[in-house]
Amino acid sequence: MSVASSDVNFSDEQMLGFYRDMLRIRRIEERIGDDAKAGNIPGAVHLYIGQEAVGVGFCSQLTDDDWIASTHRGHGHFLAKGGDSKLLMAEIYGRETGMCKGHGGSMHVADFSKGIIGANGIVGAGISIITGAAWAAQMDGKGAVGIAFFGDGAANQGVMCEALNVAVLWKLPVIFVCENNGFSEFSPSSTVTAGNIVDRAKPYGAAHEAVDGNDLIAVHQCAARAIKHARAGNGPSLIEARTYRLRGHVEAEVSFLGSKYRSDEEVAEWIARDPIPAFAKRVIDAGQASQADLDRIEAEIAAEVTEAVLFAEGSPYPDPATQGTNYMFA
Amino acid sequence: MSVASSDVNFSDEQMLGFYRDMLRIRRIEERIGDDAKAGNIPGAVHLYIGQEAVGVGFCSQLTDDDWIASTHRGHGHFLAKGGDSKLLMAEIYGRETGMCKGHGGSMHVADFSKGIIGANGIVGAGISIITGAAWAAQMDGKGAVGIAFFGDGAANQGVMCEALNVAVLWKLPVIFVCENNGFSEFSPSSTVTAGNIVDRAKPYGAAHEAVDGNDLIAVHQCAARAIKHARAGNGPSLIEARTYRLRGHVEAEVSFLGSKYRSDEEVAEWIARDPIPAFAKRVIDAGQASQADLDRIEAEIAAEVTEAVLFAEGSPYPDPATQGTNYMFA
Amino acid sequence: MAKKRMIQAINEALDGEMARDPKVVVFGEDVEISLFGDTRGLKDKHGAHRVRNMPISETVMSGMAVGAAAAGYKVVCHMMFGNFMYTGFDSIANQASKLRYMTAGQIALPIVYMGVFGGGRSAAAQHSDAMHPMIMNLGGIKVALPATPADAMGLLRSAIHDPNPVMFLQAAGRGGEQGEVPEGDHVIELGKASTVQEGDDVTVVAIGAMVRPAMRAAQELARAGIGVDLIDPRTVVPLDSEMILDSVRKTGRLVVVDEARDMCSAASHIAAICADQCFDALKAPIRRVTVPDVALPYSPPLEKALLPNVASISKAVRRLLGKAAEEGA
Amino acid sequence: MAKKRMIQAINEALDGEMARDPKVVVFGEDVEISLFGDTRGLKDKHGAHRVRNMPISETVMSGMAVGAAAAGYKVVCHMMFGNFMYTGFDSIANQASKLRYMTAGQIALPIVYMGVFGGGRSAAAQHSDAMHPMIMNLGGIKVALPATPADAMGLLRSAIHDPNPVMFLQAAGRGGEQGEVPEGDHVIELGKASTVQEGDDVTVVAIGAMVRPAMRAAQELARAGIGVDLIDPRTVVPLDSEMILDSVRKTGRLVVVDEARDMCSAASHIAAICADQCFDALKAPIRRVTVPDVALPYSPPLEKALLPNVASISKAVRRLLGKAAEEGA
Ligand SMILES: Cc1ncc(C[n+]2csc(CCOP(=O)(O)OP(=O)(O)O)c2C)c(N)n1
Ligand SMILES: Cc1ncc(C[n+]2csc(CCOP(=O)(O)OP(=O)(O)O)c2C)c(N)n1
Ligand SMILES: [Mg+2]
Ligand SMILES: [Mg+2]
Repeated sequence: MSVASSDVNFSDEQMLGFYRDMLRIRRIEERIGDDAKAGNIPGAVHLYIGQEAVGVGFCSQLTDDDWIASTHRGHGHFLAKGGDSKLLMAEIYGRETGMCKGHGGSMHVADFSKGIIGANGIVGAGISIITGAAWAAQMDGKGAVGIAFFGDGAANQGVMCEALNVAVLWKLPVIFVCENNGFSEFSPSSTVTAGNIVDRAKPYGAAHEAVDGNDLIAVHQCAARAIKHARAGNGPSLIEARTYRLRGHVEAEVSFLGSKYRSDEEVAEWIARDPIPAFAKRVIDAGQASQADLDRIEAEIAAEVTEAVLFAEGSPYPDPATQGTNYMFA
Repeated sequence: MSVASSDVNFSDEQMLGFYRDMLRIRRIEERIGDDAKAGNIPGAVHLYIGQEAVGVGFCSQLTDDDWIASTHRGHGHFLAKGGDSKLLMAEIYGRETGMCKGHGGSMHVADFSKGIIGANGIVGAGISIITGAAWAAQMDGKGAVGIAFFGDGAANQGVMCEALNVAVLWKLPVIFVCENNGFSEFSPSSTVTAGNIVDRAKPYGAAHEAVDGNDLIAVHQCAARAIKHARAGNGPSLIEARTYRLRGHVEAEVSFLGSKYRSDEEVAEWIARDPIPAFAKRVIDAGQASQADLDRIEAEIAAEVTEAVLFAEGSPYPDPATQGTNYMFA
Repeated sequence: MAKKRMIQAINEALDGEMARDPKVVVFGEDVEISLFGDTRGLKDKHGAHRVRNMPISETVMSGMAVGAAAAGYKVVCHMMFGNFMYTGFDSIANQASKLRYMTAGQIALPIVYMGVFGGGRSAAAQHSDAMHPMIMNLGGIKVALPATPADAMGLLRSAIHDPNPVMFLQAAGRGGEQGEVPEGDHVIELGKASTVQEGDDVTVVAIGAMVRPAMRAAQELARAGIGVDLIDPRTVVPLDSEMILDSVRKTGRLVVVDEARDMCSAASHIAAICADQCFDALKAPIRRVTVPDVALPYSPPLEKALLPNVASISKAVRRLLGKAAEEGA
Repeated sequence: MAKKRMIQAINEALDGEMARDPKVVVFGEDVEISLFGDTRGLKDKHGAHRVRNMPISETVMSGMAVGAAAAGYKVVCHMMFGNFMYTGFDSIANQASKLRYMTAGQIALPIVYMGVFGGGRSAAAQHSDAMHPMIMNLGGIKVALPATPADAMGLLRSAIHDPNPVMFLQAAGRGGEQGEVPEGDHVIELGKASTVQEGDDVTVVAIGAMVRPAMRAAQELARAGIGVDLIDPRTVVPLDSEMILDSVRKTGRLVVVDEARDMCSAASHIAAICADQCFDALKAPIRRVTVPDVALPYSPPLEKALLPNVASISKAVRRLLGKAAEEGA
């Protein structure tokens, strides 16, 4: 059976796949959050929890030949684009077996073999990098696209406008996906962002669309349009996906912030709009899956999480005697 | 007698003043151009010839308390804002008596006592600096404004969008004046600039207006609105003034460019729309001045040019024994 | 004197200067709530017009500092992590450092660019640079790197008073460090080094966060009978080369400890000054204890091994004195 | 061999590499018409997709180089004047220099950032920086500074072949300089210095545009009976410190000539290496002939006085050899 959601029919399998992809990010990150609180993880950790529908909506339509660039909040994109959870976890644990052999950590997880240019510690940096990758894709001529995920805060970096301009002029196959979660760190968007971000595409003549970032189907359809537009050689799109991060900006924030920057009510409101339970309900209501199906997925993911953590915990730290100065130059 | 030009009446004296201000820039710069060709001027020289109506239209409504920031093409703004031609010329000649004692040269003429933050060798740099000066003006609370003049090429620097955003949020008394002369160096705008620059204000909700940059009266009226808007505490404006540079991007270009980047016809078309003869005709046609008046102004300016050049030529170079390392720190 | 944490000393310096001089303003990303705590509470005390949150727009931000300073304000521009300076680097490198010079001294530019620098907390490559050498090479920006809460307060006050751009670099993760801070208007002149400890055998110059491990190393070396003259330059622009040279003339030996990557580091420069200006006094090679020329790694053991520490400083000193054998190295 | 101008050598290197390898692409502001002439004609020969004019948007530009290189292209990113690098500095300092390291070598980043550097033409402060020391301190970017047309061609070819980011810095105003260039595929390995002239009395290391005045000084000094071992490192990352050390071990004396501002210059670093690694061979202080720590001025006599030149190099050498009296200084 399949659900018709404004023109698009997804098979049961696809729907369950979306659910799995989102839940997988959620559970892995919940565990990362717990581990961070327990002091098992060095460095800062920024979780994607609450925003999973955006990453999954887009990445589920990409292949390894397509490129994505991500942000400081990059685990979700890494996983959605096919990144390995063991390698991710080991990296965040700073281990030798990590995706970047412990050299990068949470803010730098990347897997170039899967088209994951990587998380980035510099807000907005992925925008220019993906524009270059999209230029490469255009020259390759095989229809690959580049997608930069970035936040509403990052949209205030001038580079976004520079990129829109050049991408329109060169008709680059690139999609700028702004995940507007309402905050730049602790500053509410209204205090640091004038107007609607999606409108910033207009003066350049770039395609643009705003979408409910907590509605996987809506995101998926919007992504499909933008990807098609890009693959067809019609140039860039700017997508603004409205969403919310259900966790802190950074996991440690409660320990160092002197005051609150958002109300419990606001958080509660958005918990009520959590993309994952909403999607579960939708799948079940449509009869595309049973609770047992979802439970099975839950169990599979729990096993994956455990395996990833065991892998990470069981892995050695990189040995300073042989590592640490190897990779500056090829 | 006065001419009514869409709501605004300018006295004969004002009209002659505008004419004088534009012609003064023109004649001084023509001389600078000649001197550059003759090899009397070190470094690169970028002339404002053809764009005078923009600088004069805005600066004629400012006081020394208002700030302007300019570009590599900055002599016109310097003069329009009340800069001294002798000090300008001596600076461009690299002399001790120059406005910056020969330390800055053509691309760095500044007179802070007159609110001239200065020309700038970095395309787009004045935009952020003027935003800061406008913030200062806002804190001072005396109604002063800041104006950044910059080119169409500079409008592709992301800093313009960053500045629009913060200026709208903070309601800064700042005016971003883009002088669109159709070229970024040798690249025609259409090849490097997507869409209309003036539209880039829209997503931020900034006031904006496009104006014929070769029509002094139109510029003046547009400037009046933007300045009033700023002084009243209503925030920033983006103005796009369409104009043309009648000279090369840089005076030396004929000697090093291998090919042409614009047609003789195009140049001829714009010579026909030269703002200064057009304005002269308008003043005379309206009976606000006689040819004799204009001739007198011409003669006065010729005298000023001669005086400035004599001053510059007669001035010593700064003495390396006592100059050159003095001004890094206050 | 009272014991204070580094971050509190910085906060009090800002608070005190804002109270004293209405022209002092503070802006940056999240300076209202304050990530590090250094600007916390300032908005409530000094008003929303003088303490302003910026959008994430370093390019316009660093330039706004230049414009507001040129127009008469004393601007504290908080860059958060020093690495974010690169994002707004034009206004630092082409404007703030040059504008006064290019205009033959027409203006003063009282700007303090603040930021956290250096490694040690698994912040990884893009949050761990020690960028003071790069700023030193620009020439027009003073650079302060306080090693103690007292110095943080005193240097920051001077930086705010200074008519020139000053880069005030706080060592990453050292905000909680306690130290005695003099009461009242504690000010430390920019360009005056401090002798942390006197000794006759070797001069150790340690910069910023490196002062603490160097102190420990000096104490350890003292027990082995090695007298370390330990100097903390406190600012590297201006650099108190006289104090360093005097010390090296006394000891004849120099080790420079710097958290920067080695190539063109402050350590290189201090070594070069001494190799030039007090060559005759030198009894031994000049050693640098610096960070290898890599972007810092995330994994704690890797990062730790790359940063100078008590052991590597001690070792460098012992080797210089030909006492390598004693430590079994 | 054929006599060629520097700019022609660069142009031919680009042309040759584009012809050899379809993955080589060139972009930057006005690279089609080409301000300096180095990229002139490439578009007509190699196509509009491989030679592209950029809007004035250095921030996205320097980052596009990273993305396109990560995605498999060999990217030549022309920054025009080196000072404009600062405008797009994040992608150079936080990305290009670190991305390979942070990802444990997952990618190569074959990027050549090109730009004109240094003074001498009254281009004033914002067009005259010598930024190689800053890039050296970043650690992850190679830096080539050719002094002759032959080296320009050979180093640029190697830079394009190199899997790492390379900063290729052309000396301002030296494009017209003529020199013999070998025929065929002339390549010079990055990291190999060249001995410009041999001598036994003093080692002079001269970088980039400083090689020419250093050569003249060496010739002049030869007439006075002073033998200069003149070394041009050609690249400062990697730095051929072995060749420099060997020379200093032979001569016992070192003068480093660098067009950078003095603080944390390449000169400082080379001096520091020698003060560390060949101390015992040193017979005299190590001297630096550099630019004072100022933004360069516009006025020709001022600028000239601040840049190293034949006289200042000669003088430094003579003083080192205690022959100051002879030259009446
Ligand atoms: C250039 C730069 N400036 C500032 C920061 C510090 N910082 C890290 S995350 C962040 C907020 C980002 O907000 P947004 O882009 O909306 O992403 P979100 O965290 O909401 O996902 C800031 C300011 C940074 N990492 N890089
Ligand atoms: C950051 C930076 N990039 C590039 C340049 C080189 N450059 C000087 S002028 C110019 C073109 C500027 O075009 P526009 O802003 O339209 O001003 P116009 O010259 O037309 O007045 C360029 C690219 C520069 N000076 N600064
Ligand atoms: Mg956000
Ligand atoms: Mg233009």
